[in-house]
Amino acid sequence: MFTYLLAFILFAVGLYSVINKRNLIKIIMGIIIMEHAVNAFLILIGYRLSGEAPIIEEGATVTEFVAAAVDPLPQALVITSIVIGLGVVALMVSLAVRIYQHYETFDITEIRKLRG
Amino acid sequence: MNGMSRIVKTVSRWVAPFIIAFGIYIALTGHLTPGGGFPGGVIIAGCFILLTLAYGKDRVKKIIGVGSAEIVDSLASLSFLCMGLLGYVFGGSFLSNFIQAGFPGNPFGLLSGGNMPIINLAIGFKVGGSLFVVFAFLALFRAIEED
Amino acid sequence: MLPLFVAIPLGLGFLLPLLEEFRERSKLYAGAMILETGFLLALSLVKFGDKGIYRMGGWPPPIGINYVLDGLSSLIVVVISAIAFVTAIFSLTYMSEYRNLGKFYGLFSLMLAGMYGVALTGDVFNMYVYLEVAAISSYALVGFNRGPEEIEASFKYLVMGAVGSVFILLGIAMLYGSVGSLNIAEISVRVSEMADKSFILLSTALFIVGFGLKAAFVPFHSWLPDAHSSAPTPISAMLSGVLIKVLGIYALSRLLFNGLNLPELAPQVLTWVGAGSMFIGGMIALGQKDLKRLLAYSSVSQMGYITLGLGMGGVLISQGKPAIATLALIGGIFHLVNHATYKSLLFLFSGGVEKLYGTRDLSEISGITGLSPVSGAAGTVGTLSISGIPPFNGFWSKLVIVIAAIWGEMYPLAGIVLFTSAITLAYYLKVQKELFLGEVAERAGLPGKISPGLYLPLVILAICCIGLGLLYLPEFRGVVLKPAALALQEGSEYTKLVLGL
Amino acid sequence: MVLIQVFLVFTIIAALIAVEAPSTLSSIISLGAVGFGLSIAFLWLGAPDIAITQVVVEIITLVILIRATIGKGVTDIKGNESKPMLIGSLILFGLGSAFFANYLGAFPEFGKTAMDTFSEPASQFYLKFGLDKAGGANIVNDILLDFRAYDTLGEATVLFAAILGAITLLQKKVFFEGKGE
Repeated sequence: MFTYLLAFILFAVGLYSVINKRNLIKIIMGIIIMEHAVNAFLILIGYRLSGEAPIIEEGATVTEFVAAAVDPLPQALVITSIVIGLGVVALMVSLAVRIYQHYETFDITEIRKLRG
Repeated sequence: MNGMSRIVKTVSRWVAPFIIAFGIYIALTGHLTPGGGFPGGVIIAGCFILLTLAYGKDRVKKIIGVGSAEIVDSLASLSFLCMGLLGYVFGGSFLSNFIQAGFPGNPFGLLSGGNMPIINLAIGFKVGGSLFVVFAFLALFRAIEED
Repeated sequence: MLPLFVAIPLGLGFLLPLLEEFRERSKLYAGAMILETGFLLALSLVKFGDKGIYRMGGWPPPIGINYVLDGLSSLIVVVISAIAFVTAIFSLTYMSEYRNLGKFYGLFSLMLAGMYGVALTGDVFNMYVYLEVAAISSYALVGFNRGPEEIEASFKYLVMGAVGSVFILLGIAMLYGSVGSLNIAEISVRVSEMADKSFILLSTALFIVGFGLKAAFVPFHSWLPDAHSSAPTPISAMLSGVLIKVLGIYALSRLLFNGLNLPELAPQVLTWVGAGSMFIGGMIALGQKDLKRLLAYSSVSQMGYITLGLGMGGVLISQGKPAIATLALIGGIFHLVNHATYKSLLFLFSGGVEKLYGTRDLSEISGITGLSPVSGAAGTVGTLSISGIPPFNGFWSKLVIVIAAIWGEMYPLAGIVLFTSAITLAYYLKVQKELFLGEVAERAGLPGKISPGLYLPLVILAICCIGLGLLYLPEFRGVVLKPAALALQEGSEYTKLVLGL
Repeated sequence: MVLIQVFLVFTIIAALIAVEAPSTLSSIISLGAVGFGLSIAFLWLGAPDIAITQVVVEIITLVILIRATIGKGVTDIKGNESKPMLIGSLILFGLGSAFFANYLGAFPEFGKTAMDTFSEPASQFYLKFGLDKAGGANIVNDILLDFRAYDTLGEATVLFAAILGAITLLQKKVFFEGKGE
């Protein structure tokens, strides 16, 4: 139970960074940290004590494999969510670069002032 | 900006084929060993990015060209969709594994997963192409500010 | 036939940017878009009546992903296709001066595919993935003009959307942790068997926050006015008309009503959030100068009506008054359909006005009926129906919500609804007075006439605004709106349809 | 089990450094530490697929982030948002964690997956019939490419839409020839 709490602390750090930071890049990093936290939580949910990776070797019998393997479904979800996170990061960085070209700063409070 | 020092250029020139081979290996044997389309594609994109960083944008643009990477990206996505539609036509429902239903390969062989290796390869090319395109545009975009 | 709703927009979305590599500028892209949305509209109308599921890849529901076509999703699919078709026709002429149209229509088509994916799916994580597809395409489309303001608005929209998505994913992770399944029907079966429901309350709170960010409920609405006013007009019509509804309130109500079997606090929270956003959205809209910002704030307030209707339905179900609950749900869904029509009409109209006058500032533009009578008339229909004048559709859906509030003995809610309708009437009369009836304000160097391509869609939507008023009559309501309301109300019907229990 | 907790604590510390570091570059580097720490934790959690994907995606994220910030007259913006925002978010955190704390008891205890608590979950089916129904030995990719291939189609579309959006925003060409803009 304590391990889940660690994942939520990581999530809280990311949320804190998104809300409180003035630097655009720190806001982007906040969202990346939150994505990492949720992925970690998903994998922790699917972990079976001393479970092994859900890949069948050549000789292994299926019943013994099923008893030992870790839950594969959250892992499939996490691969999808990691690549979604990568797509969102690519979009955010290209927007931040564009903003820097227009406003010459990454500071969100300045941008609000300049935007009027 | 004509790339980094000579040492970096030669090292990256030697390492590049191994990285690409490793990327294709990860993408192709996705259904047997850990890995799959996504990490394989990202590794291939990483190799191209390494070459772009080492040799500078203009050299690499001549060899690969950003337009062709976009075309690879769209074509690979279209082929994934066509695999789905083929499943719709042959296997009865959208995205069904009709090759596996038809003639399943031997369980641990390379061609064992029906249309899984094909989809893996399509995703690998798609992710590789699209990430390289984004990096090229980011690098290109920054270049304008400097000159 | 069902996967065609997602396959065709995806195919076009991948194809159009590819074609743009070869043929830089052509009407091909807009034409392909109109053909595609026309075909999908026809398909959605054909598919309107029936119920059923579609197994993806042939796998039975708890194993694979499945589509669910019941009263509510078929209605939502029709609304998406209709608004997309009209917007595509409008964008044929409006976007003709832009380049990069292949990418624009590619992203437009992917957004469409994402919305269809969310509307039809019966799987929680799949709903999250297609919600991301629609959201990411709309982030890029909002920043399409690449001006300083558009980019900043798109960045703010992206940050708040990404935070919303992370909350939704955390909610899904918690749900999977406690229930062990991703299929909405199987979740509702397992939730009903569960004794300790505290984990479900946690994921409900996360869903309400996450989908609240997507649907611009009041505490999270600050991105909407910037995003909807700086997006190109056809996109802001799609965003306000359909996207915030399908991604926000439809997905949330599908999860809460069908998935989590209405956890105790959820409908009350939904009702009060709806009332709050209705009231505050209306008040802010009163003081707006810019036409599109006024429409955007009025979207926030109208979304409040829909959330109020659905939330009230949930409260009445838990209070054990099914008849009034159905009426409240019908009110919410009816208002969703109406708002889609007249809000996209008004946004497309504001695009025409902007092209005509070159500015959106209400104080500088007036006497539009003098310059272009048809679009003036269509705009008047739009403003009258949004402010709830009797013959038009806005009045009937607000009437249903007020009746449901009174019969359900929730008099403060009925009071808020009436008061907000008065505010809405006030700020649209302001628009009416300045924009339509004033003397013609000449603007040098502007086309001075709205071309047919721009006001034809307005006329179509105006006819819908008048026609949809008929839905209030019992026999039409029974066919169209009642099955949609019952789809939400009877969870057991949903599980029987999907799992065949 | 303790090893996993050690790695998670390491990632939390790295995340805190990333958030509070004055210079942008050093905060990006510690963000990389968060990602790599997590991927090692994934190895111990029996998820080799995710570890590979996480490492590689982390490299690309770092490269893109550094590329966007290098040489921009390094923007070390100190200090947080305005005071009211800070106080508002602290209250928000307080409320959230309070609401959260009283449900801590209901967490499924670590190490017992949802597969064991319920009768015949989908993941048992994947593990049992993954090899002969879908044909692949790697069950995670079986799920990704066969049982839930529709998810992966959406996934590929998300990346395609994000990259298409990024290209549209980064393009040099003039977008609008008409008047007004």
